Amino acid sequence: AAFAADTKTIAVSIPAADHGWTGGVVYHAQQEAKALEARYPGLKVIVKTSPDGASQANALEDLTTQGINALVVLPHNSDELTDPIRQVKGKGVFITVVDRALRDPIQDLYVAGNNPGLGTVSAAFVKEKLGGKGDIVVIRGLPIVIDEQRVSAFNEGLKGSEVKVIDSQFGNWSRDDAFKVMQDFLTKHPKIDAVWCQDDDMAVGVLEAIKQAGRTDIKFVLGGAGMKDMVKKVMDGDATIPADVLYPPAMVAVAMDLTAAGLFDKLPVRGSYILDATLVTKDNAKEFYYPDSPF
Amino acid sequence: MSGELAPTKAASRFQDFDLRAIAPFAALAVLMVLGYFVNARFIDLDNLTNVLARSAFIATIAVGATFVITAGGLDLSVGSMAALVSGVMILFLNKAMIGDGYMLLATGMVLALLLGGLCGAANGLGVTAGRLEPFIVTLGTMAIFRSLLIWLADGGSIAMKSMELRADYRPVYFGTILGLPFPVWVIIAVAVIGAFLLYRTTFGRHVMAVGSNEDVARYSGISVGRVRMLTYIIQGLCVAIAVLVYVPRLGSTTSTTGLGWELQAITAVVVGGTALRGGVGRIWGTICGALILEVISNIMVLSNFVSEYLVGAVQGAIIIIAMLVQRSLARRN
Amino acid sequence: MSGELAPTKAASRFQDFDLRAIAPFAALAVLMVLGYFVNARFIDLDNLTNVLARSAFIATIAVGATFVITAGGLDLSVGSMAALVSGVMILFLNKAMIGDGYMLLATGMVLALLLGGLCGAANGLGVTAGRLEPFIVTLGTMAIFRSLLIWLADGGSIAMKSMELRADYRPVYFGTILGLPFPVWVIIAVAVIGAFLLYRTTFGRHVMAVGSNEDVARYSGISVGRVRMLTYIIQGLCVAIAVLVYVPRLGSTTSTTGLGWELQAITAVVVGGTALRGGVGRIWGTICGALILEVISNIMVLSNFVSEYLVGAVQGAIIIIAMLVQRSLARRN
Amino acid sequence: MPVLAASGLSKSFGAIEVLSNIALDLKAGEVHAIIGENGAGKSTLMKILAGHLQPSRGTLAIDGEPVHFSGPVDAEHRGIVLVHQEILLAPHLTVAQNIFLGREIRRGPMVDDRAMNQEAARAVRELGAEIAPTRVVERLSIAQRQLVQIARALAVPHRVVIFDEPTASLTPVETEALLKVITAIRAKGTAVLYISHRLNEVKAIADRVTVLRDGKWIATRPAAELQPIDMAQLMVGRDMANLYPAKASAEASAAVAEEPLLAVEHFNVPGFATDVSFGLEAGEILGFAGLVGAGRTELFEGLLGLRSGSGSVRLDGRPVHFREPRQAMEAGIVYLSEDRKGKGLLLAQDLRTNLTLAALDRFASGAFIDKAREWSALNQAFQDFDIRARSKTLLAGQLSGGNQQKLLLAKMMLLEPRIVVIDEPTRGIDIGTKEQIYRFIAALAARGKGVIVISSEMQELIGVCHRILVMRGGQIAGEVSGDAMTEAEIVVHATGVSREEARAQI
Ligand SMILES: Nc1ncnc2c1ncn2[C@@H]1O[C@H](COP(=O)(O)OP(=O)(O)OP(=O)(O)O)[C@@H](O)[C@H]1O
Ligand SMILES: Nc1ncnc2c1ncn2[C@@H]1O[C@H](COP(=O)(O)OP(=O)(O)OP(=O)(O)O)[C@@H](O)[C@H]1O
Ligand SMILES: [Mg+2]
Ligand SMILES: [Mg+2]
Repeated sequence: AAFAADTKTIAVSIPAADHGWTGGVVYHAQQEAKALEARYPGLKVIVKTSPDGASQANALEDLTTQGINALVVLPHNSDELTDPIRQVKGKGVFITVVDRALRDPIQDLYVAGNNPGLGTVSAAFVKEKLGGKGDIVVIRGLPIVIDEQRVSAFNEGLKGSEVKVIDSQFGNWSRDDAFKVMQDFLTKHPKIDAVWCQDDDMAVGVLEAIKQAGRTDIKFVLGGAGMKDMVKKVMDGDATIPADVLYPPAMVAVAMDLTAAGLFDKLPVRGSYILDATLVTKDNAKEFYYPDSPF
Repeated sequence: MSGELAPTKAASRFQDFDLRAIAPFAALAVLMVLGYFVNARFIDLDNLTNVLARSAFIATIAVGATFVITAGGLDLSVGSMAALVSGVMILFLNKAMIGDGYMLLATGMVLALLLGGLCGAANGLGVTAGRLEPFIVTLGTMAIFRSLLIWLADGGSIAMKSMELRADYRPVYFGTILGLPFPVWVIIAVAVIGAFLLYRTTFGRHVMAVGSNEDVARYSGISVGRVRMLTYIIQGLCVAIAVLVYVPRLGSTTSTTGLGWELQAITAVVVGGTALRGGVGRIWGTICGALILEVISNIMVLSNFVSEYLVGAVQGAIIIIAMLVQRSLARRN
Repeated sequence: MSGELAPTKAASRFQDFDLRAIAPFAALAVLMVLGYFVNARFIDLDNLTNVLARSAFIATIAVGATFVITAGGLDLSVGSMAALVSGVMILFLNKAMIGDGYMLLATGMVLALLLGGLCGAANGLGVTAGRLEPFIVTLGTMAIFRSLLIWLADGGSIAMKSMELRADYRPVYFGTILGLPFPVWVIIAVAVIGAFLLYRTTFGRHVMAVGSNEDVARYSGISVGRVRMLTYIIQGLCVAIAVLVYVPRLGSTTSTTGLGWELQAITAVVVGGTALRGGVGRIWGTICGALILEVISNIMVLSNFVSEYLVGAVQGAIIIIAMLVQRSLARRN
Repeated sequence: MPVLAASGLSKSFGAIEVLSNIALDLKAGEVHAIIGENGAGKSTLMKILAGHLQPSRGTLAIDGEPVHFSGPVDAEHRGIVLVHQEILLAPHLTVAQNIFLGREIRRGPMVDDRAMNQEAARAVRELGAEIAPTRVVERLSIAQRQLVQIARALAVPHRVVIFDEPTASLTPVETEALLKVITAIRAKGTAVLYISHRLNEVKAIADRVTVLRDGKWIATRPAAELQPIDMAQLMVGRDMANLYPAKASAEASAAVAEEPLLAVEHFNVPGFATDVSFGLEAGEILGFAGLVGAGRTELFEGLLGLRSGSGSVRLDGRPVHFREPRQAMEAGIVYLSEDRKGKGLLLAQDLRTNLTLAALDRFASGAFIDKAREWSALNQAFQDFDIRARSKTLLAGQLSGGNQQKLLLAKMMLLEPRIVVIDEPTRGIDIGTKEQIYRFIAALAARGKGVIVISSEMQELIGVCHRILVMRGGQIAGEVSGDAMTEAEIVVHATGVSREEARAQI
């Protein structure tokens, strides 16, 4: 209050912790909020989660009514939230978009993982590892845009090789559903060379199903996102998990950090900041292993 | 069959009705006071109009649900139906070749209403001609509608392409008339028409009779199937109306649109004082129920005490407490 | 309310009961034949045991739901409850300082059962002491239980840390006894105990009476509140039993664990021939209903005809058709 | 020393006092009848005696000891059981399960269904009925449910048994059996409180009679001193002359019509009625007699589209087929159900809603319901049918049993039908009102309407009908008219025992 002019509020609007990755996002956002408030006296960080696009639009309205200086938003869905975010922008708020690009680039700062990149990197790895030939099954997430981007890029990446996707189903980014789908895939297909499930949560279920069936034809399972247990397996040289593709939930912290730096330190932060969809292998796994993170 | 024979206090029915009908509004008032203490900005005009406008979807759908539930039915498919109807509507707006923007919008709206009615009729058919439990029929169509949307959207989302059209359509959510947001007028219109239908027409009387005791209704010459069918069609139309207001807000539909709306709508109905076993319907209570839900989630965002992880718990607890308050009010009488 | 009053031949109750009770099994048989034609591997022993074992969670929970529904109640919180109970159990297994692995597991299991019973009792309290609609109470606790789990898990997942413990526990899902997977034995045990309780004990009789006509039950000296309460506690115990089998499968719990199980459990109950309005309960039908659901989703993955986007639609349609087949069978009689 | 005594009992529902200052004593081994008009407060009094309701004022005493019942279960433990006027059974449970509900016979932790089924069968047989103990109550007729309810009450150890109109839905055969049972339990020293509107029955069985009027005690007299006509007088407070109106001849009013108003040929209702043919003239009152389960109810439900049935039906010579009751109503035929609680009235809705439900179109301009017209119709109905309720804003379920019946009659008459089928029209109706209803039926016929009366009270059929068809096992077993309309003749047809056979059996 002594330096009223220096009191600033950053609102962080993110999806509710409805599966492993978003859970990680909420965790990192809350941690970073505490860290930033400690670092910048006079900064208030409000973290709000929403279970779906429509409620996120509501939350944006509500946050704006409270009076905010900057908004860090990880939209449920770009199409749905472009207009609501535009509304907020209209009130003169600094906008940082995380992960999912809006339809119009109205944001000031864009911090993202790379969904198509995740598909492309995964495809390249699968091709290489299988020697350009083999039958694979794909377990998809939920039918939303992120999933679609990853899967299209993946299919695109396989083009021209003899790696064939013999089946794909939705596993809803859930361990249990992935377990079931994998059990049934194993029944259905006598020979599967590899599994791509784009998400480490689902990989947990897939591995368990393979273990139970005792099948040896499956050479490897490729997940994604960089869950610590999976990174550990890569690090330990587990043959079924030879690699992982990063899609770190901590990107939200990066975005918050940059936003706060822009607000307080007057650093030039406008622009795009795209995190690589890094391929984690045995060689570099150590760098990406955070044993204390919940994800 | 239960309850009727139990010794009841001989309060005249009128008094009784009154306090019960008022209870949800009392709960809403208490919540508003709570909201003010949580964050003084709660009573900002901007905030209140936001909350009101937003509650339009659930309120509209819940008015339809009031009919279905009063007639002793249930509809779990409304959320998926909303997604499907809005998806088809947007696809139509994107593809159709009608020159004038307003003409196109009008046609799209009519199409949405038709489709909503049709979806409702499908549910009604399963319940009446198929003689299945409403729970099963609408659980089935819930899956079917959503699947169809996902298929239409190719797993992604469906967005309005034309920016001009969006601009033309925007006022339907964001515009105001006489200072009140347009969606609020929609709530009022839907509720007034709903209340008229339910309380003042023969059809409404028949709805209550069917929900009260199907046999008595049949023996009184009411064609139970027709009444049931119509309640589901009304539900479909209400969903379509909600869609008309929903589409201009976000301009797109995804596979998660409307997820969980069915539970919210039913909750609004129950919180509003309509019993799930049928026979009694309270349109204005339902509207109040929808507002209560929206106010609770608004307060959750405005408050800064609750860990994000625990928001759901607090919300759940508030709903239970609000109902306890209501019940004790109604019983006091 | 419908159906029962339709003109039926004056068949003796026994015959009548028989065909109704058999209808779900007939539907299951038809589905199995369908499954074989869709993919001959469907009838592989491995596949069938997989399906059986997988259905254990929903089947067990649905047995509990049969009690609640027969007594005229409803429980929407079972999925969240399963998540919470498994989360707490795993946390306990990770933290507790009991030397012997098996001792530790046993203590953890007892804890899970206690917690399940407690959660059920909380629901029961809201319904009996609070006199609220079961829908509202359990919708509230559904949010509360899940929120608590997410909070405990810090938004992420809770996994069993000790690999030895996991190995000790694994057989509870993956092991077999006499060639049948362990979870199948659990289903059988739960169903046998459930059927015994519901059909052979005074408690079961009272459960049906309370669901059939609460006033009559009260006048007959049955303490309605106690019976209701016990059904919710049984539901909680069944959830806990499902958790005991669930945890060894993946050794972890996440915020999505148990999502949607409530609808699946209720569907299993209804598909099994128990009416949602209470008074009649069919334990074996419920088990059959749970199998039907699992078989349908198995067939969906095994088939090659259906686009993955449309799986939901086909699933929904099959459930509706299965119910239509059942109804026409039961009516034929 | 009376087993059960009440003094100064009053009961108010809100501001409405329905019982005031009632005193009553009940001796072991006596049958004490309570009579009174519909709404006089009989059921309310019984509910207080059996612990279902708490009195607003006054005290109860058992064997001279003051008692306070915390509930019906408490009263039952002290040996006081009540057979309700309404059916109070769990519809989804079987007969045996209902009879033993709350006091199941057990073997170890298990219920002993075999024993209970045997016991239940025996208990029901004692009441002169044959009902399989494993039948679900939902599937029983009203009469059968009533018997099950009686069996249930008698299965408890009891010192006082209260019967609230037990015979209203029973036929003479079952009534006979029940009266025997009552005589038997009286002989064992049980005190019996007996409510009935059938004054002959009261005369036959009661030792003492107490009369209530408008919630007040009027008199208690030895039954021997009273003839039914005196009882009626005490109840109503005025002279009762003729119960049945004079019969106009049907032919006179039917006049020139060539075609019968209604002609039914070879009609079948699967499972209930086979090959039924009959005709109804305009202005005729046609009775249908038969034992419980004879299929009369189902026959007419089939004819009116309430259940599936097939055969030829002609109305004014034109063939009709009703698939829905609505169609029958539009054609001018209405059916008044015997099950007024289950099929007649919405118990949880108010009187106005109930009254206008079937004829709602008449109260609507366009789709808009005119509440003022509804209210005036309710006022009219209160007058025409002498409905007694202290308030017009009650729920239908709060009316006394007899007044519910009157409301149901009023409701269906609003349709101004050409043909009325009345199933058990006077079930539970007091003698004063009965007279009104009979006059009403006669007036309908006099106006050229066709009336069909289904009744288990043979006296009533004989008193009002021009002609009576007797059904047995779903078929028409015979027709009686004119001087042949005697109870004996009807029983012969209804039971299927010919006079010769009957003689041979003896
Ligand atoms: N719960 C209630 N609330 C208000 N009034 C009631 C209630 N129950 C009964 N009454 C009224 O009390 C009066 C007496 O009813 P009761 O049922 O005792 O009459 P009854 O003598 O048994 O008549 P019947 O011969 O028709 O059965 C009636 O006027 C009735 O409307
Ligand atoms: N829903 C039903 N399902 C099967 N049987 C039924 C059903 N309803 C009634 N019944 C049986 O049909 C038979 C005829 O019914 P009911 O006793 O109503 O005939 P009724 O001629 O109308 O007799 P009354 O009018 O004397 O009571 C009875 O044995 C009864 O148990
Ligand atoms: Mg009475
Ligand atoms: Mg009958």
